[in-house]
Amino acid sequence: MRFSYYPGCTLKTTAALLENSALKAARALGIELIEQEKWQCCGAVFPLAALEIAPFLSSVRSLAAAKDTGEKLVTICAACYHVLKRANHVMKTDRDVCTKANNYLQLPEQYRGGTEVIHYLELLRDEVGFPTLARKVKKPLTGRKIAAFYGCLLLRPPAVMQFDNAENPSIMEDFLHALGAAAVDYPYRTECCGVYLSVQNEEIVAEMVAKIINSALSHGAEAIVDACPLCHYNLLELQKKTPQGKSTLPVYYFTELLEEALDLKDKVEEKMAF
Amino acid sequence: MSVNLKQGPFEPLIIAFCCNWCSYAGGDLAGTGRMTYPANVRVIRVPCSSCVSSNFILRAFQRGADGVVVAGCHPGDCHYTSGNYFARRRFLLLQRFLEFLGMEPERFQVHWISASEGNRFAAVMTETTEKIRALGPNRKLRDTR
Amino acid sequence: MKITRDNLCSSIVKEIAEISGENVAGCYQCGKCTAACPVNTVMDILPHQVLRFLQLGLVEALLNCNTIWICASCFTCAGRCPRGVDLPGIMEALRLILLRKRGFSRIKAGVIPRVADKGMPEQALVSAFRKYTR
Amino acid sequence: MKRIGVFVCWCGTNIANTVNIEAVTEAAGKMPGVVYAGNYKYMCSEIGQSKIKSAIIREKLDRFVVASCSPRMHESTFRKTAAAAGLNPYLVEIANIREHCSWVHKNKGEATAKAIALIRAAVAKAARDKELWATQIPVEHRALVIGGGIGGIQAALDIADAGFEVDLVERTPSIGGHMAQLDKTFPTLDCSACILTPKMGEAASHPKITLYTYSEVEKVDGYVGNFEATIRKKARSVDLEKCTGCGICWEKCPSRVKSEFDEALSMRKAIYIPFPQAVPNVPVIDRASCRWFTREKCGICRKTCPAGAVNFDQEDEVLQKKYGAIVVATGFDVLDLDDFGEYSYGKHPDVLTSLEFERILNSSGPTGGRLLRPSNQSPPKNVVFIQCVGSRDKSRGKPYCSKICCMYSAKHVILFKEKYPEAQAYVFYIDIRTAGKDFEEFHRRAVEEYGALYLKGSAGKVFPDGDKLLVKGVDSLSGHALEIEADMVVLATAIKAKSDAPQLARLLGISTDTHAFFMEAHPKLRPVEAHTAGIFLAGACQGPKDIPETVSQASGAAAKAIVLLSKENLLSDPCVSEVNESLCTGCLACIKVCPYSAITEKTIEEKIHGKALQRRVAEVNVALCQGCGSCTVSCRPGAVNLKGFTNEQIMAEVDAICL
Repeated sequence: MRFSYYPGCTLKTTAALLENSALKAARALGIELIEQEKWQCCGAVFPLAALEIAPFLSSVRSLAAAKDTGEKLVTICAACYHVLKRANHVMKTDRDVCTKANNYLQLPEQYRGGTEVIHYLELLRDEVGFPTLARKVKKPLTGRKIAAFYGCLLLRPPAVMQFDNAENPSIMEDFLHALGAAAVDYPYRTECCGVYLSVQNEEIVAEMVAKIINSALSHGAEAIVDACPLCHYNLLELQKKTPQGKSTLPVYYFTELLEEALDLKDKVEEKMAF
Repeated sequence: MSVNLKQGPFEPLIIAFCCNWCSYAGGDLAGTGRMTYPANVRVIRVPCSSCVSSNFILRAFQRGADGVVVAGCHPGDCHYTSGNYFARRRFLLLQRFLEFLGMEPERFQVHWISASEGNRFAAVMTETTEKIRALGPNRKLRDTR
Repeated sequence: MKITRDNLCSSIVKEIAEISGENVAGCYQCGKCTAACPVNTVMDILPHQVLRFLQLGLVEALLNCNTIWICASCFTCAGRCPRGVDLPGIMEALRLILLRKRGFSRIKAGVIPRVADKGMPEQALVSAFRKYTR
Repeated sequence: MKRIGVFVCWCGTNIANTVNIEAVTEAAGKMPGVVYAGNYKYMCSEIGQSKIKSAIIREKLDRFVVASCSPRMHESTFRKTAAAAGLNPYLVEIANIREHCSWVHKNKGEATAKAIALIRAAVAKAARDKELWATQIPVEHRALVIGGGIGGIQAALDIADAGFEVDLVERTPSIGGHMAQLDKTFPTLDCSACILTPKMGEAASHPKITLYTYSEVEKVDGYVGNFEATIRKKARSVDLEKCTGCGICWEKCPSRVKSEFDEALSMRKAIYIPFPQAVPNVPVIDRASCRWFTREKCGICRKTCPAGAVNFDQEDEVLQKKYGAIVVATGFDVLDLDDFGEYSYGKHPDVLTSLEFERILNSSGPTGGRLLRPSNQSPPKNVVFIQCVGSRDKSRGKPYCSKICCMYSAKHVILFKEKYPEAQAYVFYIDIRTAGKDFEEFHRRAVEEYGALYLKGSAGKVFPDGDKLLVKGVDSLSGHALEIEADMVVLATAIKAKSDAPQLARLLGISTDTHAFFMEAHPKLRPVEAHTAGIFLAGACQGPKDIPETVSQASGAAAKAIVLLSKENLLSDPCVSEVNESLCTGCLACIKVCPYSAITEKTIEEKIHGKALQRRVAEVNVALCQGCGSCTVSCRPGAVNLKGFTNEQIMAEVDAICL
């Protein structure tokens, strides 16, 4: 299986852990992720103003490049997934913006939203298949109670993202089950983590994070797993700023667990788990 | 004879003759609206207040009722056009007769309660019970055999 | 307060409609957006009130509130709005009205090196720049 | 010895929660004459009824008592059960231990004791029940429809189409009612006249329908299947047959009076038709404002009438007719706003009721359909609509919702904005109620497409400010007190029952609710019938309604009337009075109290000591007797008894309760 791969800035720097574990697992599962040659930053947030095209031209370039190779475009970062998928949606549905973008980019061939953008989780579910994944698990996470945290970017707005049932998603829980873990259901799993508010308003984010962590804890979670570098940072770092003043719940990228279950971790890393 | 046969505070027995079209329906509405009133009241359904004979009322007192209520449609609203007018005249006479016998006038009451006045039905029954409870057991007209 | 057609259809009201592409009349004030908002407790004007103020043409108050800067475009409101009103888009439009003014920035000086040191992901910094400056 | 069965119903938890069912059943089993007592969760259910039926057969019951809900609810159900098991249906009694016991008492001990007493009374009554048989009464195959608005027209057409004769009585000179006054109808914006006038024409030309316009029902006697109504045809002063409706008379008439049809916004003549599409298209002379009748001068109309149809000597005509069924469709009035001074209604010409606004919008209205301010004939730029004026107002107005105002205000907004796209509409509302097909969508169009600013709240004061009206109101959603400069203010005024509805109710022997709307027999299950058999209700006379609802209720009432009219005979209630001739002294006091003239005297022959003697006794006409029982009380020797409620039975009930 071969896919175009869009890494994004964060995965190349602060979230290297996410990328490394994801790529390692992909190799083990026989998936070839070909990193795009000239990718540019997606812009991290999708521009909401109508008629503004400049902010997502870079996304369109990546989408067009993937179309040229005829492959689906895989993302691992939730923000990149969000922005690329929404940009693609606009290109598909808004003829006006599409024409403007094409005129501006002067691509060899017109791009009209033909690429399919998928997230790494969708790759596991739809291309590999969770039953297959379960068979390939070498060290099942049996007995581990893990809370999945979806955040906003994968799910919303539902009409455009069409990632899963936005109010009652199951892909991450199904993923956890495939790894042999027990998924903890809790009401705050699709809440917002506070995103970039932590840049200037840590106290607000700390409060939001506290609600999420407490909700997961009270439903019996022993760890929380996420798919977004910013969720990860907020849950991990701002947990320390919550009234408890310390980390009470370990936070993992979903790919870290994948790596562990597929027994790809080296010995040193393994000691750190749990 | 009073409602509770056991020794204890006096609980009056009240018989209410209610016309089928207005007051009995008003009583039904009190039920539908869960408007509570004392259980001392027992309703006898009659087609019209005009078919309540004075004999029935005297019989009730004779057999131990502490109070009697006759309830019918409001004057002018009788299902049978004019029945409650006859009733009104007849009961005025009966009331005077009972007073003449020395009975407290509160013990025999006539009220007009429409089918839409569930709350009024409950209020009348509550008020009557309280009044008669305050008066104590009826001793006039009683069959002592 | 006097309400006139001129307030209701002022150029700034029209500009907000243009930027966001939304008709605020669509909102019938059920308040679901506010009820769903994860940061409603720290906003000075609640999300549904933002729409109401716009319906009444009261833009000034909105340009001076903290709500538009606290809204993090999480789309919880938009996903649940029974009228399909894109409130995050309207919040963005209100921000842009201010950001497009010369020299306007919500980023406080010195904040960047401080947070960057803490290992905050690039995603956060880029997002903040995109939302707070122009 | 009687063999009585007692069946105690739990009514789920409705009775069982407050009344100790087992204790009651046990006590009932010991009552005199009772040979079987049982209970079940839902006695009225199929299973409950079959339990009764099998008990009747198994225990050889000859009568039974059901202790359950009100007899007004399920007496007829259990009578059918009895009949199905071969018992006479009148050998059934109901003890009401739900509405009159479990629902109104909280103490389980007291409620249980009372339930037992009520059952004891019912058992005592049942022991004295006799078999009763219904008799047949013939049906007059003609219907009377009172009120010629859309409800009355629809009911008349439906009944006539079923092949029965219908007399449609309308008080004003033309049929059409309020609907004829309306401009457009929500939510489709059909022109009201365009959909109404064909129906008016159809009613006028239908071979089975007789129109009595400018007429009133004065008296109604009789009973279901056999009503007799007195109708007064007021003198029109114009011959219906001769008049061609040419209009010369009202053109020439010199007297001008405010037009009722135009809500006093225009003038009509003393000889007039209320509106151009009037049916019949024949004028009437309003004698109170006619110069001939007030001053015996003028007479221009008679002189100019080319057909010689004007007849000053015409007199009221009173006719009596028999009917099998009556449909009441007398419609509504608009609340008088005298108590609502804060709106400046009546003080400023630009403050209008919605019905007045309707006339101003209408192309046949006082302005020819040009929407202009009445004060200065200029186009309005800002119009404020205020809803719930007198509706949902328990202090000065009516506590109920008038139901149609939310929708017609949305319609007014749309029609106003269609005429003046650059203008602004404001609507003060308390709640928006748009429960109807396509209603919410219509309302949202007024908001979203036509840009009406809906303000949640009310207006506190409306007063003139220069040549404008200043409306002081509130938007409770934003918490802002508001001031709006308006060119026109339209008040969605409450709908109320016709002011003379109580008189008509009395005349017909039907009841009205607290607000003088006619009462239906059951709010859910019998919404088109009045309490009195044979009388049916249609439209806003029964409660606020829009056109589609009125029309469907009218068709419902018509269907009910048709069911009645299509019977050759009706089965009468056998619970009527009977005279014991051997006791009757022939004093005939009973005749005086009978409201139905159901008692007459007759002579019987008796043999006493071998001698034939003739004597006078009372006799009850079972077709006319309605079973009120007045006569039983008036009878000095106690010779008259009401079947189903005999003196002995009621006495037995009294005794049983006092035991």
